Parts: sequence; structure tokens; C-alpha cells
Amino acid sequence: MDIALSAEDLAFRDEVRNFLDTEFDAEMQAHLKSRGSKGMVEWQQKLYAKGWVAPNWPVEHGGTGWTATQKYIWESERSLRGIPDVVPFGLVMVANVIMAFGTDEQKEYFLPRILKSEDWWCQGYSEPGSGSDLASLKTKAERDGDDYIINGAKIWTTYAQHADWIFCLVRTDNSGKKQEGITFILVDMKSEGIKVNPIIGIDNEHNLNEVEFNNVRVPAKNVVGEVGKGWTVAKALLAHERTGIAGVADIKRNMRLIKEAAASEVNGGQRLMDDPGFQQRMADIEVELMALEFTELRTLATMAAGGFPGPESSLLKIKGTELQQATQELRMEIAAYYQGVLPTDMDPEVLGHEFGSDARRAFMYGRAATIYGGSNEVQKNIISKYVLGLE
Amino acid sequence: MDIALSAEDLAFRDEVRNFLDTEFDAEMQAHLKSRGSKGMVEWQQKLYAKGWVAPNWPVEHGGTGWTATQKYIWESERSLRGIPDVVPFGLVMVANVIMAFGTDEQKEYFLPRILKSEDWWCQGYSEPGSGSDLASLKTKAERDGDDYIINGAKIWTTYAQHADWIFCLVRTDNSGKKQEGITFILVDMKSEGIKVNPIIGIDNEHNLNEVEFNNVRVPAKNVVGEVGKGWTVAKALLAHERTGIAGVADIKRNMRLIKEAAASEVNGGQRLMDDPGFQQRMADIEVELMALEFTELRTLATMAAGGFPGPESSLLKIKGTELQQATQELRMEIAAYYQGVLPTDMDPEVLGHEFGSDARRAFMYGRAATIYGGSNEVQKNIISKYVLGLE
Amino acid sequence: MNFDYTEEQQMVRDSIARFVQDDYDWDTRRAIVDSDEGMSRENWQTFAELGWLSIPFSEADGGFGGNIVDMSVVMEEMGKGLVVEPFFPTVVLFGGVVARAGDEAQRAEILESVIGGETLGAFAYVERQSRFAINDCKTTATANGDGYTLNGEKVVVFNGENADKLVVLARTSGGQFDEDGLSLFLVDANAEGVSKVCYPMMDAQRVANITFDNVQLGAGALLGSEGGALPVVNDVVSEALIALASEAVGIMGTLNAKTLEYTKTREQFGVAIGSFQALQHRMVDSMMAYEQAKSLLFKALCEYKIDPASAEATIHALKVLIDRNGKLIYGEAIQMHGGMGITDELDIGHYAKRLMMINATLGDGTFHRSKFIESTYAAA
Amino acid sequence: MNFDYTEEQQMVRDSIARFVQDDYDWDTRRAIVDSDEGMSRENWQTFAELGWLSIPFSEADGGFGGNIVDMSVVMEEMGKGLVVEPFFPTVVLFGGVVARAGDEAQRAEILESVIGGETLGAFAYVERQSRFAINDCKTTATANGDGYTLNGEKVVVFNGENADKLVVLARTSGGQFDEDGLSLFLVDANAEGVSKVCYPMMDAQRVANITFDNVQLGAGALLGSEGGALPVVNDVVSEALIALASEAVGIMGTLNAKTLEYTKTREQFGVAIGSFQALQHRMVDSMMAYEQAKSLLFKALCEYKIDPASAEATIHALKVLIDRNGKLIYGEAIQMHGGMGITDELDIGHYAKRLMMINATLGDGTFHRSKFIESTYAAA
Repeated sequence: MDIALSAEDLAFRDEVRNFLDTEFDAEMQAHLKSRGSKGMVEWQQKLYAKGWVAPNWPVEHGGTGWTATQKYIWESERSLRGIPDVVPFGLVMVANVIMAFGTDEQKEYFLPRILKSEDWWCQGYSEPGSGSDLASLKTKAERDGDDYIINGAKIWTTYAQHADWIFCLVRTDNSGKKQEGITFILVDMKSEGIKVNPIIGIDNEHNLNEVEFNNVRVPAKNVVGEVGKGWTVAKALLAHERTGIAGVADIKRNMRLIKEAAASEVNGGQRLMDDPGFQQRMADIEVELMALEFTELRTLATMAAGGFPGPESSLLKIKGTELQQATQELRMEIAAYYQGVLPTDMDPEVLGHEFGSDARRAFMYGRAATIYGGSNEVQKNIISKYVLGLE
Repeated sequence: MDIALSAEDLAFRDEVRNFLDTEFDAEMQAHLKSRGSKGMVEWQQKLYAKGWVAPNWPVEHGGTGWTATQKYIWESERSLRGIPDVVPFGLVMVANVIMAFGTDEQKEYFLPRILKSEDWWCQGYSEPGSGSDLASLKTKAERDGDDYIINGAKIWTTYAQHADWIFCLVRTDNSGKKQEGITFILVDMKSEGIKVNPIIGIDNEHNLNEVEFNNVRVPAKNVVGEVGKGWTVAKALLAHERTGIAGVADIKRNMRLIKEAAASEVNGGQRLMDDPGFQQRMADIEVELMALEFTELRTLATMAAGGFPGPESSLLKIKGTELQQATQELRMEIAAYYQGVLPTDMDPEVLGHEFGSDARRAFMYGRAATIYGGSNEVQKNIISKYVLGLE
Repeated sequence: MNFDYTEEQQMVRDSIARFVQDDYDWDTRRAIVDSDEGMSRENWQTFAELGWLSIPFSEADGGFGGNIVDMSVVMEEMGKGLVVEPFFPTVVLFGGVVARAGDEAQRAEILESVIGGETLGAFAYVERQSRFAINDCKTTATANGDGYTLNGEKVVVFNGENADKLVVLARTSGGQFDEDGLSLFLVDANAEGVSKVCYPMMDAQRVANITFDNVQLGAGALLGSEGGALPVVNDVVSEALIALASEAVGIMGTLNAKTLEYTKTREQFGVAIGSFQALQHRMVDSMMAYEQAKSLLFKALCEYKIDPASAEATIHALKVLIDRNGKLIYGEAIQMHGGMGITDELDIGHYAKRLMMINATLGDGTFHRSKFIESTYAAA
Repeated sequence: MNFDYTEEQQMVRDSIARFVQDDYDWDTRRAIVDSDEGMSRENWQTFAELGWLSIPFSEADGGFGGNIVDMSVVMEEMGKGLVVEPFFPTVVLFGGVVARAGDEAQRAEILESVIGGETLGAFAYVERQSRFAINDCKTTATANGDGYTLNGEKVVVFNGENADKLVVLARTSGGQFDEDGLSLFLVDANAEGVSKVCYPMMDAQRVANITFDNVQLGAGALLGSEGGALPVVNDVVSEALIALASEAVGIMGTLNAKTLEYTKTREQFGVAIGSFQALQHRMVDSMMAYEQAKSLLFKALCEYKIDPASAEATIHALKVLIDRNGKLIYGEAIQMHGGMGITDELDIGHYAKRLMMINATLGDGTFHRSKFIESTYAAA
């Protein structure tokens, strides 16, 4: 029972801090804000240059070879500075699938491009109507010579408007159980017959899309893993998606922002920070957060010891997203009347308030956290079945 | 939209107050504490003498003819003084069944005796193993000439140790659906073959029992309603059981006790009453309580207008029992270390604290409130099905 | 004891419901929200013609002479339809202040044109630093020979973009937090020295930050007594809180109904999601949350009708419960709608946003819980 | 970074678990609880022989030299078995004070016999009026020529019925709430002027209210410095809070496991009740509540091991979470056991009662939430 950092770990932490302080400079921060996806690519390329863009990849493919503790240190330092994580669709999701199930040719072609952020990826899982029942997907891929012809539609596709590639689950066979006959395939977004329809979110932003496939021709060699075994591939990926989803460091950072802001909000002479009701709501979150941090560390320790992030990672997802939303709610509360401010070009000095619109966007965007990646209800079903053994 | 009391109502309230102040005197209070069921009978007989023991009965059988408002006034005044309600098994439950489904002979024999508290009744519904699935009951009644022979067991029978009569649901037919073939029957507790086994509750008290039936012979004329239609009879009764179950006035009284007690408890110089955390827990309860009071009034108003307390009464049960338990929890919290004190003959002066053991008993006994009378889970199923229309 | 609406109230209710049903479908509303003014003048005239704008004003002032229950009926129906026309800022706030504080001449001048739908109004009471403390006021009105000079800034003024007339809360004496020394002034939105920046809010309200730079007001601009504004404002706030709670109850009921409907039709894993018991029990919780909020609104209405002062604690409690149960209800509505719930396209999110702004208006749950505790436990 | 127990810790864990399994079944425990003393002297000797009583004491004092994690292991297992023998009052509280405050002679005199199982102890620190404020102390010890005269009363003294020796917190100077002026005294339970009334608690503890009427104490009875007791007591309390949390985690895990097992076998409506999704999701909540409590215990253990002072906020937080999640877990355990859950016969209610008393010991959730807020937000 020990969390003391070793001398090596402390040295590593210094290196991380030094790197982030240097590279995540004012210019980089401005680019991230103003350039959207291009700013993100720029940041990922800086990480690539340092060799740190893919902490979870095996060393032979360009990973860092970090220990679990090092990964934790990296994650904490990054989040505490409010630095966004890398866009996961390429570097985390499809890369993991290609490494585990891909052909040598796929690995050689795609992995270096992903590592260098040369391709922007998006995820084609959900479909209009499929929701949490992912296996009910209907997008069809029919064999035609050396190609597949894809017809159907994917939805909730984050950043599809920026994407060069999309990885999709498609149905290649209708005859068996719904989990069978699904195939995992990589599709060039420049292919003829692909149409991206924007979806404006409840946060008033355009991050989501519907992607239509009208007779899109895709080479059969773009299938990853066996034809018809896409469900197995997808399941392996889902567990990866859930680790780190607790977002402990992000929540910590939110709490820090909350305390700062609550100290400068005043109700009739009393700082919000000193309001007993507000203090208790902060305390309730922090108590759970302190616990969640160690729940995450326990999971990491299990993984470091060679274990696998099993259904327990569902707990991290549920508790983490609940706490994320709780902090987002507190931020809204701090903003008071200003929580309703929409994105605007107005100078905060004119508006009279700095963080209202940010609080709103974070809160609204945060609604998705309990829905995507397997809704929290589905996570509870998973725990119930696989951890508690209830049928 | 009007809750102003009329002049008649105000006069009635004065009469109620006057009656309770006079009759619920120190002697009566002492008897209730020391004489257990006998004290209760004594009180009910006082109510009978005044003509107020059965506010919900029709006037022709000895009821009061009160309006919904008058009933509400009565209930409030009674509860605010901490006067227990009449024991419901006779005066509310079986009486309602006999009035609705009984023969003239049953009415003539039983109703006056119930009104005068000459018979103590108990309820034989649940069975070992049946739980919330009441219809799965197995206690068997087989016809033998003019009698039925009953075999089986009932459980959670409150006050069976004092009872003269028990009303039971028994199975007279096994051939159909489980809700069919159930019969409602009245059994003399002095019958041969009845054995009462005490169950000590989590509150360390003996209120509950198991009642065994070994070849108990019961006249067939004791069947209420049609043979095999007991389920219909029981269902009509359940709705009656749920009205008033919110216990708003009781919760109000608890809150008054809590405030008094919290004003005299001190933590390092700060009164518990002034502790912001405690204040907020009180406030959270009171806000819900204020709402619940009007939810109950709305239900009463519906009933007064000729409506029926439908599945909405399940809401009163759920919210009411939740709030009851919340106030019981606060009382425990006030008692601090003393919450663990068992029933004792010790002088409170020696013990050092007055209400610890009462708080414990109320809290522990209160655990049953969300379980009996159809558990809160079953109530939610009822609302879901009959109010929301979900299947 | 009865909780029925009068026949007249039922008629008003039906008339608004019919308007929403016939003339305020979702696409129409969206077009109005996206229009330049963010409201429909034509609808506003309809409101005037149907008499809705006259409801809270006394017959002497040319109004309908309605009571708090009448007001509640209107607001609840507006909530159900998510009506964006500025009824609350113009009639409840602006009209409410003028009706209470104005002398006969002022009432005659203003209320008739409010009732007639000619004047849109706004009540400017929030400042950058004030949060929910209305007494926290830095805007000043300095007496000069014939009147006052107004200086300062008000922010997030509801209907500030379209209002013709403003009531401005300003300090005629005392320090920033003093309860005395506050006064109310009627200010023309186009008066010299008045400037504003306008912006839309997430609930489709058009608000403004309004700056007063040496605005010259005549003596007749003062509403009520100099320095005695706070009690009047508190009365208006009490009524406004009930009005907002009524709107919230309308929204909560609508969100529950829409969500329930959705769960009955939306299929997942081959069955309607409404068949999942875990969701059923949560929908029961949402239903109970709605019924409890409605009950507490009824309590506030009944008490306020008898004696507004007696309703103080209940009104605080009501805002607390509306906040808490509102969060539960819109949270569940979004969650149960899944991906659709987080799109701008679906109405669910818009109902949620209005509920959020209601919670943030005139004090949120945390604020009113503290007030409730103060008013209930202080003396104990 | 690792959260594994050492081999030695694992052995202690197994040894206690084996004891509970083999020699502490429910009927045996019930007989012990119902016995005159409410504990088994034989078991206590077994604890001594197996070395459990020596765990927290230094090797110099004849102990095992265990750290906070060793202590936690013992308490968690005691929790699982709902062991009533007075390990907590004797070893953690009484032993904890003596080990910290006693000089070499006092430690030698007392700890050896505690470790050997010959002496049962109790720490008398609660007074009628004190609730959770340990500094609220009216009991006085007045210096006289050779020693002190002790007067006052302590209540709800854990193990007060069976303790041979007491440590008594008394005021040697200052007013009722002063943090300075408190001192610790070693008092023989049978000394002249010591009288007690004993009563059982719902968690089967035997406690006493103990009155000190001019009890004469030699100078050697003083533990530590005169007037300087509070820091020592606070240290003992910190460790005791971690110990209680460990016991609570043991109980919570056991309650969840028993409830889960029950829902798999108990049938209603023709199926196991564990197949109802609404109950499944609630059992997931209970499981998460347990895991979170365990995680926070781990955090407290790790921090305390590095530097006890650094763990202060975490220990407050831990007590808050144990309280909150404990209530959830025992509430659900009772509810899901239905009628059986509210009987004295079933073990569930007894686990619940111990959890409740743990919550009430050394400050409940409300108390520690205030402390957490004080220690965390005061300077912000």
C-alpha cells in the first residue's frame, strides 16, 4: 500500500512539467482556441516531436514505454493545465484496433500517419435508430469484386467535417444473430458517395455529424480483422475507450476554477465561496473526487500488474461522468444570470462576465458524457451482469 | 384554488382542540405508554364515546360524516400532539371490507364490535416466502361441510399476540391464475390449531408475529365476498391502506421535535440548530414536506369531489415514507452517541440523554415503512403501469 | 378547500393552449427566435387582443383585475408552449413595478399602452457585481434642480433589446449594499445617454447590458417614494417568483410528457425503452418531482392569495424545489432521449435551457435555500 | 504505486478470517452477545496468542510494530465478522493513548498486559453535553500535594463495563471549551470514588457512564504533559477514524455480498428478485459506494503512512463518505431483504447497527463535513 513517488518518477514529473511549461506556451494556447482542429493537429505534432503523443502504444510502434505511474503523472500534469487530451479517434481507437487486428500492410501504412497526425480520423459506429443497441446497426457492405459497396448512414460522428478517414462497423451478413455479420472497415472520407450532414448540438456547436454512405466503394483490404467479426473488434476497443474516461484530473481542474471563481462572486456582501450551501456542494463533490482518484489509481495498478481494465472500468465511467456533470453544474451556478450567454464576439469587459458562456458550453457538451461510449445505463447493465453476476 | 378555512371549519377545529386537550390528558398519555394495547383500546373507546373513532365510516354505521377538510383538521390536530392513530386493522381495514363486501349478518355482528374496540384485529396476508408477491400465497382452505379447514402460515402479523380475530387471504383453488382462487376469510384467533410465534424486530420490540394454522376449522359464513374473489377484495383494501400513509402531520411533528432538540445540542459551543450542514438537511426535508402536504390535500380534494384515491396514492406512500425515514435519520443524528441506547429502565437523568432510545426505536421501526403495505418498489411499479402507462 | 381553476381561468388556459397548438408550432417558434427581433410583434398584438396582457392589472388601471392564480395560469401555459414573447419582463416585472409604485398619472400613461400591446418594457435591476442581491446597487440617481441625473450600468436586462421603456433601480442615497436609499425610475429606452449592447441568451431571450451616462430625468420619472424602492421591488419579486415557478411547472410537465411518449415508442434491444424497469422507476421519480413542484406551487398560490406576507417561506421553498426538481426532470429528459437529446434540433434541450434560466433568475436554489433557512430557523 | 497488502498483512487477514469462519459463526456470536459480559474472554486470549493485540505497538513496547495498514487489515476483518470483543476501545483507543502519551514506565506497565490480553481498557472522553467536541470537557483534575483529585462524569464509555483500566480526559486548567488545559490520566476502574452504570448498545457494545467522585490519583497517573493532552488525543482520534473506516469497509462489503446473494436466490413473481433491472441498478450503486469508500480508505492509508498530518482533510472526507455510503448500503440491504431485513434474527440488521454506531463515533458525517470545509476552504 504505497503511493510514494520514486526518485525516477519525480525526475520524470519534472521533465513533464518542464516540457509542458515550455511547449504549451501562450502561442500554442491561442492557436488551440482560434484554429480549432488545426490547432489540435499542431499540438499533437509537438507531442509527436517529443515522442509523447502515444503513451499507450507499444514502444515498437512509437509508444513511450511509460510505467502506469508515469502515465498517471503525465495525465495529471496535462489536465491540471487544462491541456486537452489528444483526439482519440486515431491515436487511441483505430490505432489500437489496427495494432491488435490489422494486417502488416495496414500497420505500416496507417500507424505512422496516425502518429504524425497526418490523418484525422472519425468513428462510424452509431446509426440513426441504433442508440445504445449498437449491434442493431444496418449500414450494409456488399462484396463487389475486390471492393465492398457501402450503403447506409452513421450518426453522432464527432469531427467528421475534419476527417480524412472513418472507421466503421458495417453489416456484411444478415443471416445470424445481430452481433454476427458485422465487419470493421476503414473508409477514406474522400470516397465518392459520402456526404457529411452537420448536427448542431445542444451546446450550439457543430461537433457532431451524420455521415451518409451512398454506394461508397471501399477496397476489401481495408477490412480490419476477420470479415463478420467486427463485433469482437469493437468490444476490445470499448474497454480501451472507458479507461481514462473518469477524467479525474479534469474534474480537479474544474474544482480549482470553481474555487477561484466562487471567491470573486459576491451575494449581498457574502462571497459565494463562503456560502455554507455552496461550500457543502463543493465538499460533496470533492469527497467523491478524492475517492475516485484512488479508484482510478487502483485500476491503473491492476493494469500495471498485467491485469485488464475489465467491467470495473464502467465504474470509472459512471462516477467520473457524474462528477464531471456535478462540477459543470457548479460552474453554471457561479455564472448566475450569465450562464445563459451564447457564443459571442463581445469583449468580456463589455459583457460584464468572463466565464458564463464557457460554463454553458461545458455544461451542455457535458450532457453527452453520460450518453456516449455506452450510456451510463448500459454501463450499469454491464456491471450488473459481469461484476455482480446478475441476470 | 382556495384553502381558507370556513367559519364552520374553524369552529370544528376549536372543538377538536378542546376535545383532545381535555381527553388526551396526562393520565391517558401515561396509560398509552405503560399499558400497550390496553392503553390503545382505552383511547379508542374514548373516541368511540365522542363518536369520532371512525371518521371514514359511513354515518349509518357510526361514522362522523365529516367533510374532507374536517378529516384533514382532525388528522392534523391529532398528529401534532403526537397522538397515535387508531389501530387500523379493525377500524380501517377489515371494517371497510365488511362494509363493501360483507353479508348483513357480518355487518351486524362485526361492525359494532369493531366500533367499540371490543375485538382486536390483525391482518393475515403475507406468508413466509410471499413478500411483495402477495398473490403467490399458499395457505390453503379446504371445504369441509359448513366449514373450511385452514392450513399454512402467515407472517409479519402485527399485534397478532393481542388479537381476537384475524382476516386472512387463503387459497381455496389452485387451478387458475395465481390471483384467482384466493378467498378473504375471518378467523377467530381462539380457534384450535392457531399458534402465534413472536418475531423480534430490528427495533428490538415484539410487534410482529408468525401465525401458524394447523387444521384450523372456520365456518364458511366467515368468508367475506365471493369465494375465490379475495384478490379483488384485497385490492380495494390496499388503496384504502395507502391514503393517509404519507403521515404529513407526523412528519411535521417530528420536525418540531427535531428543531427543539437541535437547539439544545451543542458541538464545541455551536448549537446543532445553527450548524449550516444540519440546517440544510432540515431545509431539504421541510421543502419536500411542504409540497407533500399539498399533494395530500390535492388527493383529499379529489376524493371529496367524489374521486377515488387511485394509483396516485402510491406517490403519497413513497414520498411520505421517504420523508418519515429522513426525519428519523435526523433524530438519530441529534442523539449522536446515544442513538445506540437500547430500551432500558434507567432514569434518563442517569443515562444522560432523553431521546436516544426513542430515536433508535422510531428509526428502526421506520425501516418497515418502505417495505410493508406494498414495498416502495411495488408502488413504483404500480405508478409506472397505471399512471404512466408503461408496460 | 379546493384546487380547481375557475371557469374564467379555464378559459384563459384553453385560449393560450389553443394559440400554442394552432399558431406556435415548433417551426414557427424557431423562425421567430431566429428573426431579427427574436419575437413576433404580431403575436404580441394577439396577446393584447385576447386580453392576456391585461390580466394582472386592476380594473381601475384598465386591466382584468386578475389575481395570482390568473397570472399563474398564463405563465404555466406560456411554459408549456415555450413562448418567447416577453410577457414575463414586460407584464410581470415592468408592469408589476409600475402598477405598484406608480401614481395615477404614471399608471395611466404606462399601463394602458402595456395592456394595449403598444409598449414593451423591461426592469433593469441586475448589475455586474450584484448576482442575486437586489440591494447591491451601484447605479446612482443624483437629484439636480428639476429631476435626477442617472449614471451606471445594468446587465442582463430581460427584453432589454426590444423594450421601449425601462424601469431602472438606482441609488439615491446610501452605500452599495444599503437596503434604504434605492429608488425606481421610468426611463425611455431611447433617452439621451442611454446606450446598450444586446445579445441573445440560450433560452432565446433577447437581453441587453444598458449603460446610463448622465441621463437626465424629470421629477416625474420617479416611481414611488425616493429611497423607498426595496419593499416594492420585493413584492414584485415575490409575484415574479410565483410566475416563474408556474412557467417552470408548465415546462416540467411538458418535458415529462414528451419523455414518456418517447420511451414508449423508441426501441432499443428490440423493445420500447419504456419497458426497462430501471427507466420506469426513474420516470416515476420524475413524475413525483413534477407533482411535488406543482403541489408547492399550489401552496404558494393559496397562501399568497390570502396574504402575500404569509407566503414568504413557501416562495423560497418553491424556488428551491423548482431548481432541484427541474434539474432532475430536464436531466432525465435529455438522458432518456439519448443522442437526440443533445441536439439543437429537438425541442427537449430548449425546454431544458429555459428551465435553467428560470432557475438562474431572481436567485437560484442555493440562494433561496439560504433565504429559507434564514427566514425559518433564524429565531429558533 | 501499489495497493497490495504485504505477505504479513495477508497472513493476519487470513488468520482473522479463519477465526471468524471457524469459531465465530452467527450462533456463537449471538451467545457471546447475550452472555453476562457481552464478550468472550476466551476469544480475547486467542486474539492475544495470535498476536492481534500487539499489532499497533512498537517493538520496544513489546508489540509487533505494525503501521496503519496493519491496523486497517485487522479492523476490516473484525468488521466482516462483526466481532464484538473490545479491540477498538482497548487496543486502538486506550492502547493508542498510552502508547503515545505514556512514559517508558507507564508504557511498560500497561502495554505489556494489553498485548498479553490481561488488561482490558477504555478511553473516557465523551461527556453529556460534549457531542463530538472532545475539547468540551467539564471533568476536572485538580492538583493536590502528591497528585490529582478527579471529579466529573464520562458517558457512553466504550467497553466501560469490562475495562480494568481507564484513560480519562480531564481538565487541569481553562474553561469548558478551551483547547489547552486538558490532561490524560490513567485510572483504575475499581479505584475508590469511581462508580459506573452499564448498559448495552444496539451494536452489542457494553458501555458505561462513569462518575468520578474525588478520585485520588498519584502523580504517576498523569499521561504525558499536564495541559497538553489535545494534540495527543487528536492523533489517536485520527488513527481511530481510519480504524473505524476500515471496520466500516469490511461491514459494507459484507452487507453488499450478503444482499447480492439474497437477491440471487430470493424469488418473487416467479423469478429471482436480482433479475429486476431497477434493483440491479441500485445494487450497482451500492457496489460503487463500497468501492469508493474503499478507495478513499486507501488514500487515507497511503497519506497517513507518509505523514499523518497530510491526511487530515482525507480523514474528514473519509468519515463523510463512510457515513453517506454506509447509509446507502445498509438501507438497501435492509430494503432488499424485505420483511426478513427488519427482523432481529437476521444478521443484516446487526451489521447495519454497527455501521450506524461507527457513524456516530468520533463525529458523524455532518460534523466531519464541517471540519472538511473548515480545513479545506477556510483560507481560500
